[in-house]
This record gives sequence, C-alpha cells and structure tokens, in this order.
Amino acid sequence: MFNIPITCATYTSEEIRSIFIMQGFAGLSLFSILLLMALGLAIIFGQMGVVNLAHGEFMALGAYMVYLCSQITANHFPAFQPYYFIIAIVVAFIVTALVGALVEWGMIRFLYKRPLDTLLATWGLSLIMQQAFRSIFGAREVTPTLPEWLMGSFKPTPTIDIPINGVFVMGLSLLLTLGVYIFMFRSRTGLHMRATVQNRAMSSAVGINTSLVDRFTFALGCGIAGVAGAAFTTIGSTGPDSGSRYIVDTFLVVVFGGAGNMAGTIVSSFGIAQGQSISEFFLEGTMGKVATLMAIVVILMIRPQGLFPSKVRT
Amino acid sequence: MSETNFLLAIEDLTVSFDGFKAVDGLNLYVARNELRVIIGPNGAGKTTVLDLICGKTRATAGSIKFKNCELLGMAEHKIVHSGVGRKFQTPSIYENLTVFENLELSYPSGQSVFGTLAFRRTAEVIARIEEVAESIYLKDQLDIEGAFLSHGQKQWLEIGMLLMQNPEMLMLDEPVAGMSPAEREQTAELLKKICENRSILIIEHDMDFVSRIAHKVTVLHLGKILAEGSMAEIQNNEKVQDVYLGH
Amino acid sequence: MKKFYNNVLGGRSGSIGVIILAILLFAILPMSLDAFRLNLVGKYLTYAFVAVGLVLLWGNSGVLSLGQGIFFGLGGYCMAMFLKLEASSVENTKIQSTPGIPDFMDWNQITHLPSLWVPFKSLPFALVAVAFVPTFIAFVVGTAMFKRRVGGVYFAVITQALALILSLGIDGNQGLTGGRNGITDLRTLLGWDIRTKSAQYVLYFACCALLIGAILLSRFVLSTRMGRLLLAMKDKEDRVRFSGYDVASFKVFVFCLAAAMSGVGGALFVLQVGFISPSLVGIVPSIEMVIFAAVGGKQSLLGAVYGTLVVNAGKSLFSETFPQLWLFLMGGLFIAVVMLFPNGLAGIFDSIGSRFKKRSLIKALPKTTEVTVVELAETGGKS
Amino acid sequence: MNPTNTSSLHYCRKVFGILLASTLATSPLFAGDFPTAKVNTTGLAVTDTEVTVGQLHSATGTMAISETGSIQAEQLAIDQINAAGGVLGRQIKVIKEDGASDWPTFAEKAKKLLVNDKVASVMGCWTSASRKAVLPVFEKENGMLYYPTFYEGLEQSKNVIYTGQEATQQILAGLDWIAKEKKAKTFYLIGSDYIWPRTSNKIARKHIENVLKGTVVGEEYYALGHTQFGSLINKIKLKKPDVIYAIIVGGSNVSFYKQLKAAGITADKQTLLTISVTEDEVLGIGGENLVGFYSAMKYFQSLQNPNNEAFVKAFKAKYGEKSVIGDVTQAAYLGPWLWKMAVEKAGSFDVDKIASASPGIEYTGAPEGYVKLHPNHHLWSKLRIGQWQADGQAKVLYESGLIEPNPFPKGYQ
Repeated sequence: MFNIPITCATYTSEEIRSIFIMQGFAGLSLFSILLLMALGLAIIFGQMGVVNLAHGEFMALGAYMVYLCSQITANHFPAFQPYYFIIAIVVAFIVTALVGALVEWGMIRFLYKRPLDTLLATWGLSLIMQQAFRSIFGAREVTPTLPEWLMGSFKPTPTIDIPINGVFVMGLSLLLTLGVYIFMFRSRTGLHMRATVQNRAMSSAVGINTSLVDRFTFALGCGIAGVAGAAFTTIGSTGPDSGSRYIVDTFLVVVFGGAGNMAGTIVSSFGIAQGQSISEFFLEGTMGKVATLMAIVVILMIRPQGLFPSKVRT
Repeated sequence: MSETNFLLAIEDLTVSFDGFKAVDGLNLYVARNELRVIIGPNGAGKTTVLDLICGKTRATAGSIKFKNCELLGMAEHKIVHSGVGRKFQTPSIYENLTVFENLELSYPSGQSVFGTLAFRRTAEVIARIEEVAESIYLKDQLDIEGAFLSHGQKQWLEIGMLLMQNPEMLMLDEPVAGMSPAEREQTAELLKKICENRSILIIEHDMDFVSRIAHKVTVLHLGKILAEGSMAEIQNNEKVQDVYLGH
Repeated sequence: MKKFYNNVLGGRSGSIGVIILAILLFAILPMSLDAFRLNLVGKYLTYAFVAVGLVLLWGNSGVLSLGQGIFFGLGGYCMAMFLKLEASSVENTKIQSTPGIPDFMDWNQITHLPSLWVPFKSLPFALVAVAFVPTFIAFVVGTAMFKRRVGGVYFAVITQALALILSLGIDGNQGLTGGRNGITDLRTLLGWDIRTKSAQYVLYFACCALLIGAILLSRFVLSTRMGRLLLAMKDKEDRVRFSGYDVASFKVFVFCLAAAMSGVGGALFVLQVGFISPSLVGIVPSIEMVIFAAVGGKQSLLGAVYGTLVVNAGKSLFSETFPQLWLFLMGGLFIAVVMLFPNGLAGIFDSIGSRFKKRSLIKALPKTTEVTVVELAETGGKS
Repeated sequence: MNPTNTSSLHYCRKVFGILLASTLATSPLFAGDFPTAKVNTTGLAVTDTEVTVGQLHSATGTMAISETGSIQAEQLAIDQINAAGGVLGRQIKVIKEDGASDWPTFAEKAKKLLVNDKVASVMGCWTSASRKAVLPVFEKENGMLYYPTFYEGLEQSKNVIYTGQEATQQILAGLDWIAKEKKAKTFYLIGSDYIWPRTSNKIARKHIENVLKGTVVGEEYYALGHTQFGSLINKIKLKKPDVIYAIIVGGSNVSFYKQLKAAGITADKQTLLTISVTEDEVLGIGGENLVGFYSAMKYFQSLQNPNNEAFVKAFKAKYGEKSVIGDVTQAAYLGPWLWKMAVEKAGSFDVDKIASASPGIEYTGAPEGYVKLHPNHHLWSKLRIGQWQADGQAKVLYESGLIEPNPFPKGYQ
C-alpha cells in the first residue's frame, strides 16, 4: 500500500514545488481545523478538568445554526446572501454558548468532583443532542449554501490553487486563538478563571463567584466549539452524528498537547495535522489515519503528561 | 563516602521544581535507633525531604543511601521493602475498611499480585495484628471502619500500619497534629517504645513535644540545613531564632 | 468447602443472589421465552461478560476503560476466524476463483490463506487465543500506562482512541479481516451446525454457565486480600504504594482479567449470533457496555448482569415500537444513572433492604454523602 | 412516512390508474379465489384478508440518511398495491423494523421478522454490510428479501431479489461511454473504504486495463466519514488523470466535492464520473458543487417517460414537493411490485414458489422503464449517464440497451 506519487511520473520542478506548497497548505488548513476543534475543549477539559464528550455535538449545533441562517437568508433576504455567513458565525457562537451555560447549570456543576461520571453523563447528553438534531433537522446531512466568494480558489502561479475557504478557516482559528489568549491572560475575567482553576476555595474566599466563573468558562468553551462547527460547514456537511466523528481526534489533540496548556494544544494540533496530511499523501487513506492515531497513542503511553505538561494537574 | 555505619546517609540532595530549589544540596545522616526531629518554618522543604527518601518525589541530584544501598530511582514499594516506612501529614488510612483490615493490608508478606490471591488470615497474622493494635491503643476498635476513628486514632492507626511492616526506619510527618494533650502523651510514649529497635525521622512543629522526644534536631530553612544538634543547642542558636523561633 | 462457600459464593446473602440468578437464567427465561427471544438473551449475556469485567475494573479498582469493546471484538474475531475457515471448505466455496479461502479474501484478490489465519485452523488454538489475545493486549497497554501512573480520564480517553484505531484498522484491511462487513455466514463448529434451534439452546446454557463461572471467579478475587487492596487503592493509592505494594501491577492484573472475560464474551457472541463485525469493536459499543455496568451498579457483579439484561431488553423493545425515542431514553439513562442512582439497580435494591444489610449499603454509597454518616452513626459501623 | 391524508390517497389511486394502464393486465384478484390454505402452506402470516410483509431499514443512526428514501418508496408502492386491491385480494400489512445502522441489530431484526412475525417477504437493507449480516438468516429461515441498493455483486441467493444493479451493470457501460466521449486513457480510482467501492474499483480497473487499454494512475480508499481530502486532491493534481472515478459515500461525499471545487478542480477542467452520487446525495452536496460532473445510474429523477412522471408525482404528493428520488429509492419502489407479481404468477405466498416463479417476470410499469428478472435474481436493466445541473437534477446524456446482470463476471476477479 506504499505508493510515492512523486516517483510515478516525471514532472517539472515547477509542478513538484507547487505540489509541496499545496501539500503544506493542506496540512496547515487541517491544522487550523484541529485547532478550532481543540480550543474549546482545551478550555473545558484543560482549565476545568471536565470531560465533555458532547463537545462534538456542540460543534454540530454551531454548524446547524449556520445552516439555519442560510435557510432564513435564502428565503427572506436573498440579497443578503453574500454576507450572512459572518453573522451566522456570531449566531452559532451565542447559541452554543447559551446551551453550554444551560448544560453547566443543569448537569455539569453537580459533577465537578467526579470527572469519570461527567464523562458518562456528557456521553448521554451527546446521544440526546444527536437524536434532537435528527428530529429537528432530519437524518439527511445538510449543507448551507455558501457565499460564492468562499468557494473559489486563487492562484499565485498557474499551477498553485489555494482554496479560499481554507484560508478563511485559518484566519478564523488564528483570530479565535488570539482572542482566547488575550481574554485568558489579559482580562480580569480571564484572571478569575485561571485563579478558580488554581485554587477554587481560595478564589471564592477572595470574593470570586467561582460557580459563575465555571458556568462562564464552560459556556465560552462551548461557544468556541460552535464557531468551529460553523467553520466546518465550509469544508464538510453536517449530519446528526457529525460531532461524534470528531470527538476522539479532538480529545487526542488536547491530551497530546498536555491538558490545560494553550501552547501545547496549538503545537500538538500542528504536529498531528502535518503528520496526518503527510502520511495520507504517502500512505493510503485509511491506513494514513490509523498510522497517525497509533503514533499519538504510543507517544502518549511513553509520555502520558503530553508535550507540555500543565502546572495544575486536573 | 561509599561505606557508612549510618542507617541513612543523604548527600548533596537537590530537587528543583521549574528552577525553584525546594531542597538544595542537603546533607543529613541518621544513626541506627536514633530519633531525629526535623523542624523548620513552612516551605523549608521538610516534607519534600521525606518525599524524596520514600521515592514519592524524584531528586534532581545527590544521593540517598539507606543501609548503604542507593534509594534514588528505586520503585516506592521496593524502598518500603528495604525497610523504610512513611506516614503522611494528613492521616492517610483506608476509610472504608475496618481497623483490622487496615492493619492486615500492611502485613509485609504476600504483597505480590498472586501473593494477595493466595494470602490467608493465619493465626500468626491475627496475633501480630492484635499485638500492634494493642501498642497503638486501638485493641477495642478492631472492627470499626477507619472512617469513624477520631483524628488522633487515625494518626495512631497509620503509625500502626507502618509498625506492621516492622521497618528499620520510620518517617512521621507531624504525627501529633490535631491531637489532644492526653493523646500527645500517649503518642510520646508510643514513639519512645517503638524507637528502641529502629530509627525514626519526625517532622514536627510542636516545640515542647519535640523537646520531649528528640535525640537530635535538624533545622531546615529554604531547603538547606540551618543548624543541627540537641534541642538545647538549637534553642540557643540565634540564626535559628531569627528565621524561626524569632517570630 | 466452607471457605468456598464464604469466599466464592460470598456467604449466605451472596449465594442466594447467585442462586436466584441461576434460576432465572437456567429455568425461568428458557421456559418463558421463545427460541428467538432466548437467543437474544443469550446475545445480551455475552455483553454481560464485559460488564462483569468492568465491575472489577471500574467499580472496584476505579479504572474506567472505554475500550472494552476491543477485547470483546478480539475474542470474537479469534472465534470467528476458526468458524469461517471451517465454513469455507473447498466445496462450499467452489464458485470462488480461489476455492477454500474465506469468501471476502477471494473478493479482495487474495489467492492463498494469510499466515495470520493459518493457526486458526485448529480449534484448541482458537479457543486459547480467545482468552489469551485480549489478555496479552491488555497486558501491554496496561503495563505501559499504569506503570506511568496514567489513570482516570486520560486512561479512558486513550483506551477510547485504541478502540477507534482497532475498528479503523479492521476496516482498512478487508482482505485480512472482512473489513466493514466483518466475518459473516458462520455455520458449523466441528461439523455441528450452530444455527439450529437445538444448538442455540445448548450455546445459551453454555453461555449462562460460563457467565456464572466468571461471576464466581470475580467474587473469589474480591474476597481475597486483593479485593480489600483494590478498595484501598481506590481510596488512598499512595498509602497502598507506601505499604509496599506495586500498585501498577495490580491494575494490570485486573485489566487483564477483565479483558479475558470480555474475550470469552466475544467468542460466545460469535457462536450465538453467527458473525462478528467492526461495529462491535468501536467506540459506541465500548461505552455502551460501560452503561450496562453502571445501570446494574458499578460495584455489583450480579448487578452487571441485570443491568445488561434490562438495558438491552429495553433497547430491543423500544426500537421495535418507536426507534426515535430510544436514543433519548438511552441518553437519559446515562445521565440519570450518573446523577441520581450512582449505584444503579444494586444501589436501589440495597437501600430497600438496607435495614438488614447496612454494611453493604455503606460500601455501596459514595463515601462523602451525609447518608452514610447517619447510617453509620446509628450502627456504629458494626457489621 | 405513514399513510397520509385522504387527498394523497386519492392521488395514489389516480396514479395507480396510470401505472395499471402501463403494466400488463393485472386486473384486481379476489381473495375468495385463493383460499389461504392453498396459497400459504408454510405458515406465513397470511389471512383471508391480509398478508404481512416486513420492512427492515435504518430509521436511526448514520445510515438513516440514505435509507429514508427507500422506506418511503416501499411504503408508497405498498399503498398503491393495496389501493388496487392488494395481493391475491389480500391487503398488505407492514411491520417496520429499525436496523439502527448496526449490523448485529439488522441480523436480530431479520430473525424477528422471519421467526416471530412470519412475514411473507421483507423489503430492506441498504449497505452491503447489513445485507451480509442478514443473508444467513434469510437462507436459514427461508425468507424472501428484496434488496434495493446497487451493490458489488459476487452474490446470488435463492432468498434475495436484487432490485438494484450489480457492479458490472453499473460500471462497464459507463466506462465505455466516458472512454469514447472523452477519449479518456488515464483514470484515478477513489472510494470509501468498504467492500462495494473496493470491488467496484477492482472491476473498473480490470475493464480499464484489459478492455479500454487505459491506465489506472491511482487507487485510494478513505474511511467512511472522512472529511479531509486535501492530500488526495494534491495527488490528483499531480497525476492529472483524464477521469476521476469516484465511489465515495455518505458524509464524505460533501467534503470531497466541496474541497474539489475549492481546489479549482471543476467540470470545465476535469472529467469526473461517479457511481455513488444520486439525487439524494446531491441534496447534501449541493448542486452548485457538482455542476458538470457525471453519474452512472440506471435511474434519474429527470427521466422522461409516463411511468416515471406518474411515480415522481405520486412520491411528491405523498412526501412533499421538496423530496427527491434517487436510483436506490426507485429500486426500492420496485420491490413490492416484483413481489406482488411473483406471488400472483406463483399463485402462492410460499417463498420457494415465489423464488422459482420470479425469474422471467417482466415489469413494464417501472419508473426506470422495462425491467426483467434474470434467473440469477437480478434485474435486466439499462445504464444511464447523467450530468449534474445546478438545480440538483441530472441531464441524461446516454442510455444503454438492457444489460444482463452478471454477479460473477468472468475475467473481472
């Protein structure tokens, strides 16, 4: 199953170069997607130590929001079509964040002491959300009609095509990461958040409303998941069980990076993305994926604390 | 120094957590049948030293020789088997097992996987358990679950669990914390009794308790030894008074 | 004999429980259910092997594995490989371009039996492999992770990833594994047609017997010093370590034991259902099996069996009437069990009979809740 | 999904009128002429007024996406048959079971339908995996399965009627056409990772290399649900094949075509032929992402013949204007009709009699046009090439003659 395309035929150096550029780009866009997926989880799992197996479903929820918006736009303000996507992302964020807050209030807050139980409860939640999607939006996979400007590609040279949606997702994840970083390390709320993680009792003693912080943190994580889902609609479709397809990868990225460590998450999603896209280029599809996952797991067995162990063990 | 007649010989022991040196080039020697007390202000690295000896924390540099064999890098359970017993600061016993079961689990034979499957509660095991229970004043509580002992009793039980292993060196982290004066009395007695045939390393804050039991006192400060000697010497040491007794 | 009575049957209350279960499985169900339903129950009981393993691993050792499907699947595949080879005799497969090899291999242009398959021509080998292969994998994974103190959530996530890898790997190697379709159309065991009604009955009873065997074995393990040690480990791992135990090796042992049981369950599944496919290996079945144990009560061996039966019966009945509702129900079940009945059926049962069985209640209840303290205050913990 | 309001029932009747006209003279028969004792000697669930059939598809889980259409089409056909007096004067009662996209569940439910409910026949399954899981059950319990999906072939059972095309029917003619029209010499084969795409590509490869004297420059498989095709697309760009031959199914489809478009691989630059995209999939992918690409199917919703127009009309009347009809949906619709005709030809519900009566049955009322049951229990059918338009419908560019089903093609294994 080992076929190295380069050797299959003769190509101009020009072509080879552009393939490498495009391959690098493919890796980059996969990276930005993994990063988007993992960011929310890095906050929820890393900062709060909550294992949210419904994370994937929150992404799906975000994606469905975009679909909803696109339907509404198409039916009521067709003129608005080229721009709706931006609004849709905001909507996705808000809705998922709200649902997140609700879930935290109704479920998670009772389970902070029992991570393993959270894991089971959130899995239950994911089942419910999946079926809810199925009942509301139908079993069929849906795709929002994307504004044309997102779907094209621009060619710096005649042999290179850079997909615009890829660039878009990349920009989005960059923006989001930056935002989260600034929020966590420059804002007062962010400070409270980190304080609560470090020492719950102490924080509440100094007058931080920890339970509110928890709810906020969880909501934020979910909101980001929602944005990730929204971004997803540019490259894939959305079905009731789309979320469950991503959850494992997402967790691996976070664990691999070392829970509770932003930098770690970024580095690991980069490594995994490049690893996967390269192995897919040289190996055959499925086995490429298997190889990547296997590598991650083996590394995790040798180095369970991940690439960048966090100071606070959650 | 390779050979030593000390039971425990710690040399140039250093451990740093992301640059912060909790223990810094420590040298400490404990003789057989000695009862040594380590004192020092909070953050002096007292508990860390015990952690290093029993393998809970891995040292950055230095050596810990117990009966002339290196403990650094040895697995915890092996260190225990070589004769080091360690009691934690907050009494750490099995809440949902009875006192009897607590002691029994510490019985030093049959501790391998299949050993535990084959282990039988023989007469001698029971005898040993009762003997220890006697000495830690818990003979009448054998059937009570750990959860319902008083704080002091829990401290004793944990000491008892160590005695079951019959270690050559016992490390106790604040054994009388949270004890009533009466209990302190009994504990003092207990310690005197048990150090007849073994060395004991104690971390303690309660000065008059220390002065009652200590053969020799070591003062730690910022991971280094500040002073060492009899209680009297220590009390008259102004360096010590500055950093410690002073406040 | 006395020792057996106390340790294995678990004294009076314990043996009553086992006897009731035995009566249910060997008498009541076979008499009250038609062949089809009974075969279903048989299928569910194979999951119960995994659930029992999880009771040991999760309920009693505090290690949650989301990858038990791996071992169920491996056991199943080992069995299926033998049966498939028997089913693809030359005359059964003369239509193929290479007669005598399993059909799916023929479809994948494989012209001779892969070496991996060759030993599975022997039943003894296959039977040993059923228990050994899962145990071996568990040993490797367990040693690698427990020695490095990987536990809790991390262990759960990594085992889940392993489940995904295995199912993907099977998908990706069609010629060797039958891919997504799995290994189907298994017919005979040493010439004995396993699809006939009579065979189904025999297999059902064999399954019940083995399951009860597994329960008694687990009972025994828990009754020894190891049982108390596992409890202690859940409570104060460090204390155990500094009482001279090599904590990791104990976890590895329990993990292996659970894996072996799951493997046996998988093999029995294949015998009764007649095929195996990656859909039994992946993430979803693995975590569903956790819920079986949770519903039964994660610390109760017998509970695991009842939990498995209840959940699956519910699944079959509901999906026959209104499939839509089933997932909501399943999801709700997860949440309810975790938040309202942390000790599942067993917990509920105990709290009913608590007046008589305070000790077991104390064990069953989460240590922190007031209830315990009150209960204990009354009893002074006497038992 | 269930029988609906009177107006649409009335519709069905009207539609059935048209169908009736187009079918052979199948004038309503009366139960009285066929005493139950005579027509049902094997204890199936047949009464003087009623006959029970099973329907086994995934209403939940990943496959629900694809199988919903089949469920609807079968229900429509059954309603129409009932409206026209049923089978041997008996009304058809349906027992719906949910396979939940899970193969063991399929096997379990199949067994329930046959053993407990004693259904006279089962319309069901979609994926090869589910069919493989239930096949032993049907052969053991001697049931009758009508299987609607185009599939990999390499199978033939007394207990299954395959109303979809087997691989050679769907592949060969399509390749011939593309090779002729586009002067194609190099092909890049892509598939989802399971038996159907793999076997189909195997057949395609043999045909390309041995018959068309072309070359296969790449062959790749991706796990179902895979969403990242960046690397694959780069490989395609590197190889510059004349034709991309794609057999990707399910959600991956959408990602694949979206990313193709985004990478600038569009119909004006690149020929793409697929055998896995029907109107159903297009709904998900979005016509705008497929414009100009080709599908090889035996049926397209846009087919222009009275049967199909009536069928589409009835379908939309029952399931809404927005609903679309793909190849499999149409094939599923044939199931109940073929069973009805077999029963009436055999004058019995007994599975053995139906199995032996089925070969030779001709159904002129099929939306896809005339079909005929081959002794190997597959259908003689045509192959059509459709080119996708932005509105999600296909423009039919080519129609082959009737192709003989050949599930075990010599020289292709």
